[in-house]
Amino acid sequence: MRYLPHTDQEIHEMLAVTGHGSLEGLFAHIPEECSYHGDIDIPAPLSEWALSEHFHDIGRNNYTSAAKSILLGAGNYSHYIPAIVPSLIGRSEFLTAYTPYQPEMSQGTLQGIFEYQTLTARLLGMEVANASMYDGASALAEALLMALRIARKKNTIAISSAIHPHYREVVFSYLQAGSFKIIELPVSLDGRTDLSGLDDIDDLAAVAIQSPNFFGVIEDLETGSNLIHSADALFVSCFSEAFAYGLLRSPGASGADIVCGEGQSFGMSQSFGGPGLGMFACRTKHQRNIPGRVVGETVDMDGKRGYVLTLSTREQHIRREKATSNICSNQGICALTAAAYMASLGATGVRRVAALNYDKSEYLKAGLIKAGAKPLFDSPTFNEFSLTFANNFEPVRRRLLEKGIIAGIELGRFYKKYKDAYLFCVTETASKAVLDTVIEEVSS
Amino acid sequence: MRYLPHTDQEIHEMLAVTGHGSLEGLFAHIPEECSYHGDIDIPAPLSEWALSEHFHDIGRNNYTSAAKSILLGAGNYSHYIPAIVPSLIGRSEFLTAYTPYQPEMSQGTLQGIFEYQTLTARLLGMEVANASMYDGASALAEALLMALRIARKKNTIAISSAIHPHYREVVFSYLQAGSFKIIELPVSLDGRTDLSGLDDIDDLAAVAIQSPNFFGVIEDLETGSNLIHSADALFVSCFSEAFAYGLLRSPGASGADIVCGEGQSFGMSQSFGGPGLGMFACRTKHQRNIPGRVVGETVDMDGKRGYVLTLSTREQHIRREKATSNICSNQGICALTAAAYMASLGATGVRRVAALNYDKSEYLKAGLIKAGAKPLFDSPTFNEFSLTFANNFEPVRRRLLEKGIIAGIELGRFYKKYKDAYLFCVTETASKAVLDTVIEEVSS
Amino acid sequence: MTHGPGISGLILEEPLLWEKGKQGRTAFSMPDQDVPEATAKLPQELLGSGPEFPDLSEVDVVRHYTRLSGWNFGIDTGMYPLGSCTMKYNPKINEKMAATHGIVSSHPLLSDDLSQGSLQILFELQTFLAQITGMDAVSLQPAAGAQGEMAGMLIFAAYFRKKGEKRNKILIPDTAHGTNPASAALCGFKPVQIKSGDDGTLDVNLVSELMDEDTVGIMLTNPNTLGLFEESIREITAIVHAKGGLVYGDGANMNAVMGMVDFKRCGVDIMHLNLHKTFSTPHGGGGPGAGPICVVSELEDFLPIPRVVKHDESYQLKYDCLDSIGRLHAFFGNFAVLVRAYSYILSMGAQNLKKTSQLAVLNANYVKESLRDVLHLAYEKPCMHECVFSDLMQREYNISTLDMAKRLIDHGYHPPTIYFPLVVPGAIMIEPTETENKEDIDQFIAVFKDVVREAKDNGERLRQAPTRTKRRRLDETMAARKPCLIG
Amino acid sequence: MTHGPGISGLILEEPLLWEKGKQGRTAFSMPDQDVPEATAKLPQELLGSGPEFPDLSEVDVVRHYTRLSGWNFGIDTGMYPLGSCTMKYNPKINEKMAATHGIVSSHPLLSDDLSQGSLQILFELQTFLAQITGMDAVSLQPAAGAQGEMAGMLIFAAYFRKKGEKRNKILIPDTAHGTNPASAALCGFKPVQIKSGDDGTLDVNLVSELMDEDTVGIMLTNPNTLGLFEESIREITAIVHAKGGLVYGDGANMNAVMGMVDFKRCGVDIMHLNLHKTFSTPHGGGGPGAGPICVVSELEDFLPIPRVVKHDESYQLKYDCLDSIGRLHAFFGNFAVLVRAYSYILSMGAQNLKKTSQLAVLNANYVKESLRDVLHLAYEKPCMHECVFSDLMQREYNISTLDMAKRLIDHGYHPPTIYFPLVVPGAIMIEPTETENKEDIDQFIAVFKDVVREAKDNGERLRQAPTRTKRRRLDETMAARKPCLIG
Ligand SMILES: Cc1ncc(COP(=O)(O)O)c(C=O)c1O
Ligand SMILES: Cc1ncc(COP(=O)(O)O)c(C=O)c1O
Repeated sequence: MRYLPHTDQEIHEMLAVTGHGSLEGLFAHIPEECSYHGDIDIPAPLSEWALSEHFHDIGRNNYTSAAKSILLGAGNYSHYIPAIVPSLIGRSEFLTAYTPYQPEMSQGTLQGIFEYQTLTARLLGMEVANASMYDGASALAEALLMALRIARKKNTIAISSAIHPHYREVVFSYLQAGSFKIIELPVSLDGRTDLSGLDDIDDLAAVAIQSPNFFGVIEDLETGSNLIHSADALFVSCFSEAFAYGLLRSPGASGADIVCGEGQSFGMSQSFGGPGLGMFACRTKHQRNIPGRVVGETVDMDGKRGYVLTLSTREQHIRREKATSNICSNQGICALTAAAYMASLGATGVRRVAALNYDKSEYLKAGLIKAGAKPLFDSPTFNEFSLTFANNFEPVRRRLLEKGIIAGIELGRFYKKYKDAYLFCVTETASKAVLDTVIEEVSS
Repeated sequence: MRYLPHTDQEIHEMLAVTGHGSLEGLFAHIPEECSYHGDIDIPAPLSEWALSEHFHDIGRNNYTSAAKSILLGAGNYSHYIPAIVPSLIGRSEFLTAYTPYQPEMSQGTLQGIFEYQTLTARLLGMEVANASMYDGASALAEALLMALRIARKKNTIAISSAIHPHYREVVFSYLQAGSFKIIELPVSLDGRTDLSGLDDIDDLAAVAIQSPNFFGVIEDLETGSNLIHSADALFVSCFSEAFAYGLLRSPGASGADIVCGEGQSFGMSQSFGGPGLGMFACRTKHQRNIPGRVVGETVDMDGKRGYVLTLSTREQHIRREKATSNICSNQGICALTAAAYMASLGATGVRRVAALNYDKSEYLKAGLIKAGAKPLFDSPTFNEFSLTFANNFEPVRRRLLEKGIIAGIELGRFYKKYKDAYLFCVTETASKAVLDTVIEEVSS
Repeated sequence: MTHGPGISGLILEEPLLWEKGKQGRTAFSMPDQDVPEATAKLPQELLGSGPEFPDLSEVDVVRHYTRLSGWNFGIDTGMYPLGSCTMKYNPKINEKMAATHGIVSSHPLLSDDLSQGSLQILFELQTFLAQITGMDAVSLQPAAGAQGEMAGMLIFAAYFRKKGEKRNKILIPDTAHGTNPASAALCGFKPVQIKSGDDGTLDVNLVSELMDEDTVGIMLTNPNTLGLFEESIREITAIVHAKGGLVYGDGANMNAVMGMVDFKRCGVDIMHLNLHKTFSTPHGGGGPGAGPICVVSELEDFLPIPRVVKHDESYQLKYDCLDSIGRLHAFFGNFAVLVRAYSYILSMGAQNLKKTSQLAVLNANYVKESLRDVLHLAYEKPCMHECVFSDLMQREYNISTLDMAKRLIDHGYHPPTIYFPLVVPGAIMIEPTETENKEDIDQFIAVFKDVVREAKDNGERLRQAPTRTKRRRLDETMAARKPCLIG
Repeated sequence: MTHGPGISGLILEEPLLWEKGKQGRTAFSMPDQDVPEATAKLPQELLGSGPEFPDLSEVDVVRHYTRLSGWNFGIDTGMYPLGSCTMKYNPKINEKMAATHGIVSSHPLLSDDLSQGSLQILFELQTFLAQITGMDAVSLQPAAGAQGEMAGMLIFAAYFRKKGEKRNKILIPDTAHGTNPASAALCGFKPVQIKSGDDGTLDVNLVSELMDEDTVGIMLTNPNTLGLFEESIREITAIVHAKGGLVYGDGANMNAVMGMVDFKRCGVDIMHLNLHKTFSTPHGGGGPGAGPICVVSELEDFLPIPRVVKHDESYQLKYDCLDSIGRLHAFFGNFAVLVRAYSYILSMGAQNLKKTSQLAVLNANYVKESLRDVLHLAYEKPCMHECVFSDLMQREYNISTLDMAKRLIDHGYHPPTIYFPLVVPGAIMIEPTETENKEDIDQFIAVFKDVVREAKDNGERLRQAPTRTKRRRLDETMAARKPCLIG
């Protein structure tokens, strides 16, 4: 087997050194009642070539029209990835390294993550960012736990029901074992979170809002921030589409205390939803409460600038059960990917691509409305929007599927209340031709 | 444009330094009668994404069934390429370097090529090898030119007509301007080169034979070597399928003076025939007559082992018109690829894969003969063989094509004489199922 | 003197991204603007000024990361015997398989019938992992080992909640990885530390003393983080079960025992695996990993949703699991990591997986026997996949584990894990893994012996190490005291 | 002092392949033996013992090449101003395009109708190159510049053969690349060297003196290898044509003049291009390149066969060209290299190609103006894509071009081309190319100035350079005197 280098003779020689007569002998001290009986029942080994065929066949069992025609986001987005990004970040010195515990031989990863933290903070308008969380959903859960730590005695949090339903589910999972109270805030008629009831909530530690929210609607974060802060709660702002902040006012600029969300849009393939990237940022004053790893700048023995993992007293290695989080392995290479992606875009590029997402999305929205659809909400949206249709939309969707186009997703899967509405997503990868096909099919 | 870094301001600043008012000004000294009129008439630039679609479309206009079912070689072979080979050799330090003129910053390429030369010499049973030629065909032409240089006054060469027809064409092209005489040796009834007439040829500098030859037949190189050497000529042995020498006696062991051929089988994709790899080896006594670059071992100022381009007095940089060849850029990265491929196979692997080629090829041959085909020649073959069919084979071939199988090639395209014969190739990539399909189709 | 492969060579310095660049450059190929511009429609108060990213050309970005990569060390560079981390070779073919078009382009919210390929991978991987561990059911959702632990702890909580029992303590050995107590605490349990015995393994009597009806059970690692097999595991699990408790097994060290140990037979109720260790997926300088959990059938209903099941010939997502602890990931976990592990298992087959563990254990024992003369061996027992030494013998020369570790860097080796587990002061935990060959291990041993000799003869050299790297020892205290987390 | 990006860092030593390994290991995944073994049937005398390759595991091979790569320097590493070589950035997308499944798997001997994709690429690239040069017809077959030259020389020979003229001399300037005389000689012509004028370009009178009816014509490079445009090219080509001769243009320096110069209008009859220079295909540490030749319509029939033509909507291979010089490559040349150039041209479009040349020339002139105070400038003329200095000003300190070049290495720059062209003793030929940005060029200039200062103040440092690389200056004399070409 090409991964196992030992020849029989070497095994012999090495066993002689260890004083064992056979490979099995190395396991002699394992009690019989623990031992594995028989052979592991998995398929016989496949050669590289048989494996490739197998994957080719499997791949065909997924529906993947040219990516451009999946007009569906809902937390997982189709964006163009420059060829340089995977080719650089796939370099084995990055890919096959462990967490940078030995900074002298990991300056590549460390500077790369430091840059990621910086670009992330700039994107979100925040003061510090961590080295990543598992995904947007768990990042939100950890943000709320962090807020509860900061708020100390208070044990209630309020989360907008316009937050991605899966994110909310993860929040419930993470918080289920604690004695916390979670209140879901309703959606107003304009598709934004209704924050009018905050004052009536006791013990409110934090409020979480997503923008653009699950319906695609851009929340009014600034007003939200004021309301939340006057309720003496921390404002946790989350997102599932990082590209939005290429164009929109950042949560940081709008007053958020903790910002978290999903960074998949920045260079990660869709890959059935994973790996993504939990982005996480906060104000400097809270940095010692942040979960997960962070990289910091320092100097070496010669006074030269270098980077290390830092603030490790927050982590389980040191404080064990008192750690700010149990996260250990994070999404390192995804963070590096996002940094390379942000660097490839640049300030000019991120703005233009974000604007193009908006433009294309507006084009489809306007076209469909003209064709008779109704926006579920009237507020501005970014690259996703929700519509209802006068007639049953399912036959149209099926016809479009036959043409290789996935036209949105049924909101009813997530909200009974909106069961006739559909959530569409249009990114820079959708060509006008595809959008016109959808509009036409709806018109006809 | 992402490859052009200059901002307008920088262009301004730089022009100021050069003393020009505009970019066009830099070209002011070019006479008007030389200048390009109008715009270059090529398509408007494509984005990375539009380009990818374009290539995707183009790729579909080539017939490429799963590689396993193209039962056709004739100088271009389908072999498995381990994923590690392109991923390692594609590392940009190798790929984006120039010819190693500065050895101190090119030890990677240089040691890699030195290793290639060594493994090549071992494969072919020779004493020295060069750093590569363009392809098997031009390597043969250069080998004959080298033989003519060594043989000094003699100006006749004889080449087997069982050598790949394209190789012979290239030999004719290369030698057309010199006052050389080229004699083509006939093919015997056993499919091997008829060397009986050598003694009658005057001024014979060299004789070239290919083994396995174009018909797939393994030549009797040892007997050939004796006959050629008794005619006082140099023996040039060539090949189009490097894998053969994983199993067969090497040309070196059989007495060849110069060995050359095509190394595409060792890790290069088929890519419509290029780039391939001209492999080239000879005896030590002729090493100062070898064409092309060579890497040699030496030591640095501290006495440490290192590698440099050497014997450069043979090359155009120094002797200009008296150089042993005009070749300058060669197939560097292909040579490195072949070395990595040979290293991946190892002695054990190259033998097993070569044997598997033979086994599979014999399986199809036997099956087709049982189904009524006749071998064009009775001699042993490696992974290619020639057959004739009792009935017209074309309809069968067409039916197989519809099943995604390319069943051989018409020898009549190359030899009028064998116009009803077909040349088949079976490598390790052809599954028994495919071979059985071919046999069945012929039987029915 | 023996040398490792480490030498000095030319590498390139590179500033921070934003110390480069000029406004107006780009490395991005702008897609066509084939629809009208519309941003003017957006209310001014929603618009931002855009993030201050540097504008770079393509070659700027390429050189930036190419140079940075030269400051890093991966498995592909050399030996990486980082104990407890199983830094084995990461096959390139797995990367290629994970890049299969149909896989990278699959959207997680398409209906099941449009996602049969991805679902098949998930389902089959679940089955394989169940087979390999001996457990009954698997969820692939946890994104890393620690999230697997959390899933396990949430199941503990849900189980006792369902049973109507109120227990809030959990037993955790002092050798446990830090994530164990952290995960338990996150789920509301109070960790009770069990002191490991003098031989590095758990004392049955101690467990029996500590396990009571207030305790949900035990969280143990086997082989443990000292590289030792907990030989009393059956007695321990029996005690815990007898008191109505559950047993959580941290399976991060599975690489030692594939095909050799059946965890269900050991009495484990829930365990997680680290696919980024045992199953060869690259660690990526920090992640992503994948930490599937495997449970006995009694706990299957508690697994996270959605579950992946097979009905007739089709794969389906199942959501209606009333006892489930719920969702842990926005979609299905780190799918592309799971794909690599699936590819690895298919490449290996049963025999090679078993051989993997045997050779991993052989390599570790060989290192243990070869270095025990020069380094203090923490425990006199046969080891599994890793062996633990300490700097006890070097202290008289005023040389610490850290000094020796840093000196190994100059020789071209990634140091072993140091100062963990905490129960061994100055610990040096070496895990060679099965993909290292004998010659390379022999060279590593020889170099380590040389470093030990230097500790005596030329200690300053060690205290100054590393000297070959781009940066020398970094001031971690300063970094933590005055944190500078963004530039 | 100004520093380049070069610093010292940890890299790894690695022995030769066969100094590693153990019999029985492999890095190859063996395909199934699904048919009976048959080798016993082969006559013993045909069988060999198999080559003595080392047996390595997959990780052995991976580390071997990973480590070797760390001893190399490519464009992705840093600035590579190797004059006459046009070391510009090689876009990664071109690599990806060349790896398109339908392209890598295409067999060159399938019938035209099964190869329409590959033929389309060839046909369109021919058209693009004709457009870019101004010439009429193109063959993509030559595998490199030198083979292009040979093709050209064979056409010269065939042309005069057809005309029944016996001419055997050819004019070649002393500044020509060595391949020019070598290619001419290979095709039976006797090169007659033209001394270049004091200003580095050709003297019309000299050409007119030398050109006679025994001479097939001239082979010139424009811009020439001094980076100067041959301003008298129209006069020169007129003289040659008047004497019945032909003009060969070495277009290796096309990067300077895309969209600016029309070679047909210049009077060139045949020219080659180096796609691995102007058209961004990677040089691969030596190749493969591609050296298409472009001709005027009068010479089209002489081009190598097969030709790629388009009839109606389909692409075809054409073999029946009686005047053709024949075949130069087993198939169609270095196809995958051609694919990359095609991808590059499609990415650029007309405006960007023109801008490319403008910026390449701007960068070179900027370097020329910035270094002329400290280095002797060989010719006082506006330069094109490269500028040529010499070590004249440093000789008094006993410092040579070689010393300065080697010192640049320590600073992290690939040295310029040195000691070529031969007409400039101690030549230093700098070609920045258009993909280098101003900051990087400024830093290079500052470093070069510093090296010049060192030449005066600290010459020994230069003579000892490089010191940062894995190996110091290598003994080339010994290598040539006692050649050791295999291990
Ligand atoms: C024994 C043990 N348990 C748990 C973990 C945590 O795994 P992860 O880093 O994937 O969260 C580790 C990782 O280092 C480990 O070694
Ligand atoms: C001016 C000139 N002509 C010809 C050549 C030869 O090209 P190739 O190396 O592709 O054969 C070169 C390459 O260095 C060159 O610079």
